[in-house]
Amino acid sequence: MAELSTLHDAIAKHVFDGDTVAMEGFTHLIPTAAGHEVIRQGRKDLTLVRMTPDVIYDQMIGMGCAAKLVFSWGGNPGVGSLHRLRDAVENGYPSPLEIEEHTHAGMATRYTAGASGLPFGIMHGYTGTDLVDHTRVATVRSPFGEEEVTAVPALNPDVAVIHAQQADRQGNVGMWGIVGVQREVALASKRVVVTVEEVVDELDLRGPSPCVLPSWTVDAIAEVPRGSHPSYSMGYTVRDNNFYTKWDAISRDRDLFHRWMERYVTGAEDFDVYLEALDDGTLTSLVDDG
Amino acid sequence: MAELSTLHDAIAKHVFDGDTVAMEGFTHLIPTAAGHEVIRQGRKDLTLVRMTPDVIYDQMIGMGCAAKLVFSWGGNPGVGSLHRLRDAVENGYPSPLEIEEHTHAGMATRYTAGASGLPFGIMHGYTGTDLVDHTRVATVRSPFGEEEVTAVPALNPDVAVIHAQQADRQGNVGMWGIVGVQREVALASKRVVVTVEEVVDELDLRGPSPCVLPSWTVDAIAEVPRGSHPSYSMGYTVRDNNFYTKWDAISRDRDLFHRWMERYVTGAEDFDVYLEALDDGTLTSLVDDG
Amino acid sequence: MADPGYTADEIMSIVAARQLRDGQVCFVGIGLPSEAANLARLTHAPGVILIYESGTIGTRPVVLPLSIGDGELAEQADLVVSVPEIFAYWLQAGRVEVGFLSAAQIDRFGNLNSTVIGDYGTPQVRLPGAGGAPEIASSAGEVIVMLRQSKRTFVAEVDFVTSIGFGRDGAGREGHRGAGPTVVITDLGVLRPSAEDHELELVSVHPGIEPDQVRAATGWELRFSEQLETTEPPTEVELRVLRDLKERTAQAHGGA
Amino acid sequence: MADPGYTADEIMSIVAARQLRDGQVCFVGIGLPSEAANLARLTHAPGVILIYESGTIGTRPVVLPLSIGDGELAEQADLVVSVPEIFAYWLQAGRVEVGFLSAAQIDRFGNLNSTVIGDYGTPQVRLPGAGGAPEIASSAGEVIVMLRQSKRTFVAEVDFVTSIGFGRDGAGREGHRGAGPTVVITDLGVLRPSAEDHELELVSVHPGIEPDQVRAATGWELRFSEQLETTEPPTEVELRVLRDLKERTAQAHGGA
Repeated sequence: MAELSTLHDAIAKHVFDGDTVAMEGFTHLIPTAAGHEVIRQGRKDLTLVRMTPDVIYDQMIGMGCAAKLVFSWGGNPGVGSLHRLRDAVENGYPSPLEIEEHTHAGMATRYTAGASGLPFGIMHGYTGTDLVDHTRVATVRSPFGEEEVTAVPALNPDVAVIHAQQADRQGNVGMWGIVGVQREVALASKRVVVTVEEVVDELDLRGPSPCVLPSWTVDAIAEVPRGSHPSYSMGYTVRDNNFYTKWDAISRDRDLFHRWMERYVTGAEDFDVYLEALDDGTLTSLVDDG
Repeated sequence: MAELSTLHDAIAKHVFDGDTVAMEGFTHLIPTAAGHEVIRQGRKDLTLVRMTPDVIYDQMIGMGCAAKLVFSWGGNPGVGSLHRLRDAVENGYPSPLEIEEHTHAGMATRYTAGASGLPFGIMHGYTGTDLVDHTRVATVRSPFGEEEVTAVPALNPDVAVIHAQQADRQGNVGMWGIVGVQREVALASKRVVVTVEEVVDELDLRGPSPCVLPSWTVDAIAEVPRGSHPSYSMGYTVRDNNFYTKWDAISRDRDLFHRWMERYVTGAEDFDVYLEALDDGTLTSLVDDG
Repeated sequence: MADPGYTADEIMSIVAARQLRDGQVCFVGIGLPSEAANLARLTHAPGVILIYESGTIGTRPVVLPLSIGDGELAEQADLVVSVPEIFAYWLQAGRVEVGFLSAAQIDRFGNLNSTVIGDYGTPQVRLPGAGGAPEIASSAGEVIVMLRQSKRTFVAEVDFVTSIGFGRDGAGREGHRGAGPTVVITDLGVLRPSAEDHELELVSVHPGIEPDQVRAATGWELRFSEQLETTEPPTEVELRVLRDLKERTAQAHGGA
Repeated sequence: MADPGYTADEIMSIVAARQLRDGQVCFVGIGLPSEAANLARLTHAPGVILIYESGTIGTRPVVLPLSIGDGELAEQADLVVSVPEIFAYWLQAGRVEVGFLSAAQIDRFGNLNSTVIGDYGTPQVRLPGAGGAPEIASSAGEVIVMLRQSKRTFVAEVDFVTSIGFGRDGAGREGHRGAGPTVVITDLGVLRPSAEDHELELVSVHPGIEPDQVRAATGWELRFSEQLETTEPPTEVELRVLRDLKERTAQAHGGA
């Protein structure tokens, strides 16, 4: 059964050094506040798994939380590069980062296999690309014919961390809109931590693709309004495109990055400091003109 | 794009002798009216595919439409046997029926593989059962370890026939509640025929597990209110448990069965005759006491 | 013998219900298993999580469903998922702690037959078939079997292994996630597989039933457990709740 | 040369949009492909069905999304599905007729690189990576590539094959469902693979562009088609609709 707790306690209780951690959210519902708490608690040697690393993993990698990254697309959507990720891969700063990369379809198939209790999943893909020589795939022949398919190993993270719109007081989690791979990663992982916009008396899933995770499949839930910023939570917040643009400048410079992280994450008591800076317009002041 | 048409024309245009036909609906949303139309148009040598053959296939098998049945559970839910199915298997009446049987999980995996464009699907199952010697399964070893899984061949029927609650005027189909394998069978099949309770201006999916099939994945749509009787359409009709009970007596006796089919299906112009008999209480009069 | 104040079916359902612990995740078949699981939910296990193969998860039916896919199950569920998903993400992945099964035949090693009586190619009786049972038997943490006991249903070896218990040779369950059948509840008593050779042994007889009656209703030389007990009779509460549930159900389904 | 009245990016988007036929099912990436696909939808192809890898199917965004998962895409979609489903049931199953792709590099055989510049282990530039591109390149009925042309982007052989065109040897696409890249739209002209050896040839130059300019911007000895044409210039309608769309988008995203 899911335990309603603070974000601090949820991370302290379920995320450990050396864990394989999957913080998912496909553009929508990205668990930023939870990522900041992992950084704040100084987790190390994590294997970070995520289809689209995005700003959240750029921050964790830049702060040295990660030993390895498993991903399929590592950019700043609509803006460009993730500079902390590139600095780690190209220059080993702040520390070398092992990478295992896949395609989106491959990652989705791996999570689905994990959620299904299978050792691997099958798909059409990777064939003819140079990825085959640099990642974990294999070819399997159909036992019913000549056709061959690509096999990818199941992904079963130690802990899944996701952000959803709602949880009820019994700990059932509800989300809608672009739900990405969140249901699969939650069902594939040994432990599940969820931050939500709002704890409600009764789930009220008001958008397309409504999706429920029953309480008994979740370990910890923390209410963190706007916890997905600069991503968004359909029905609650909108995407902060401006922040993604500003992140390019903040993350490009090592010193600037560290000053920003110190001010809004490691030097802050909790996510409220970040939200206050967002509200008073100072969150990007380190790179804003005048 | 889906064409809005009469049930007669939809079946005439898309279901042919010798086809592999999957009429799905897991207890809920069973396409009874479409099954009657297939019988009325005298289709022969069909390979009938369905997880739970139910009354609809008992009628089609009893009327000699089928050469083969692919299924996973062939009973009258909550009542007992399907007597026409048993008569065909045990006595070859009205004609011998080849059967290929699977488990529910196996059939679901086969449809999913078909909908995914894969030649086969993988699962844990069948191992240690005598089904292995009597159906199409194989063992596949994980390329990433020692573990073995069971492979089942993809199912890609010539035509899928399903019943849904709604379609809009553009031909988008909407259903909710227990949606079973309908999305998978529709996406796995070469042609898709859908009967609906109601054609609406805008889909209004008011129940759990809402599911949409866009117009361009559907070939023909016919509006047939109560077309799933004695099954039900959540939000529109309720299950006629009494009819399932009565069907046991109607189907147990060959002559009685043929007289019933002649009166309400083959001798009837369309499904309205059946509904009228349902409304005036005569639909089961052949076995009702006085 | 004197009327014990309850029927054989009632004590079967009540004893089966007692096997469930509060909060357990339970995959339920239609009929007696559904009756027993809901009785448990309405008595000592209010937090039991019931899953039906139609895709309804965490459902709390007010009346018993007549079919595995009654609207009642969807309306009262925490969530409803597709049939491919219920088997892949929920049963196969090992999220089900207890599976309830019945069958036409069970053998001394707990293997179940719901496919054919007689030869597969030329069956005396063609049964409905596998449905979801084989994967429940394989993947559920443990399996509770409910079956009325007779020489016809309790056979030395099943005609067809639809769902595996401990295998035709009783060797065990290598390659299967779950522990298999841990208890078999009948109208006469309770059987459990022996730790040594997995053969089903009589561990409890229902009040008023003689052990030899049970042996006489078994198609093999039934062994009695050294700790053979007499089943606790149904309590007033168990009987009242069960009868209320069946009464509600009969009314809702128009006596069907 | 005189101002043609439109920018290089504008003619790229407009020529790409012209490739789409009404009613086609199109898998769209973010950026120029999304701009071109929506331009087609707002001009000659109102019935085009746009799918984004975030799981939004049949979406009709009023303004262009900045990310592949903008809320706008979900709000305007016929249906929204999970990411595993969009790839398995929709792209892999062959339901997508046209895929739009861009990349950091393309080679003479239409292979695309969006992974690394330089050696994989010690890259000069680490690019974002594969995303959904490899399966779009493999499974879509055909692929339209949009890429600004220069010796840096149009290379004889890509450093890394992220998404297959006709393979490093140009041999073809055995084992791939789709036909691969059928057209490459650049800011200078239009290239298509030759029927003989699959090498990209210049088939059209945009107004005011000399064929030799295009060859000079290509990392291999670019062949000219015998039917080398000049691209039809953008029409007033195409330009007005495109500029309105970009204006709406800029306003909606606060100039971002």
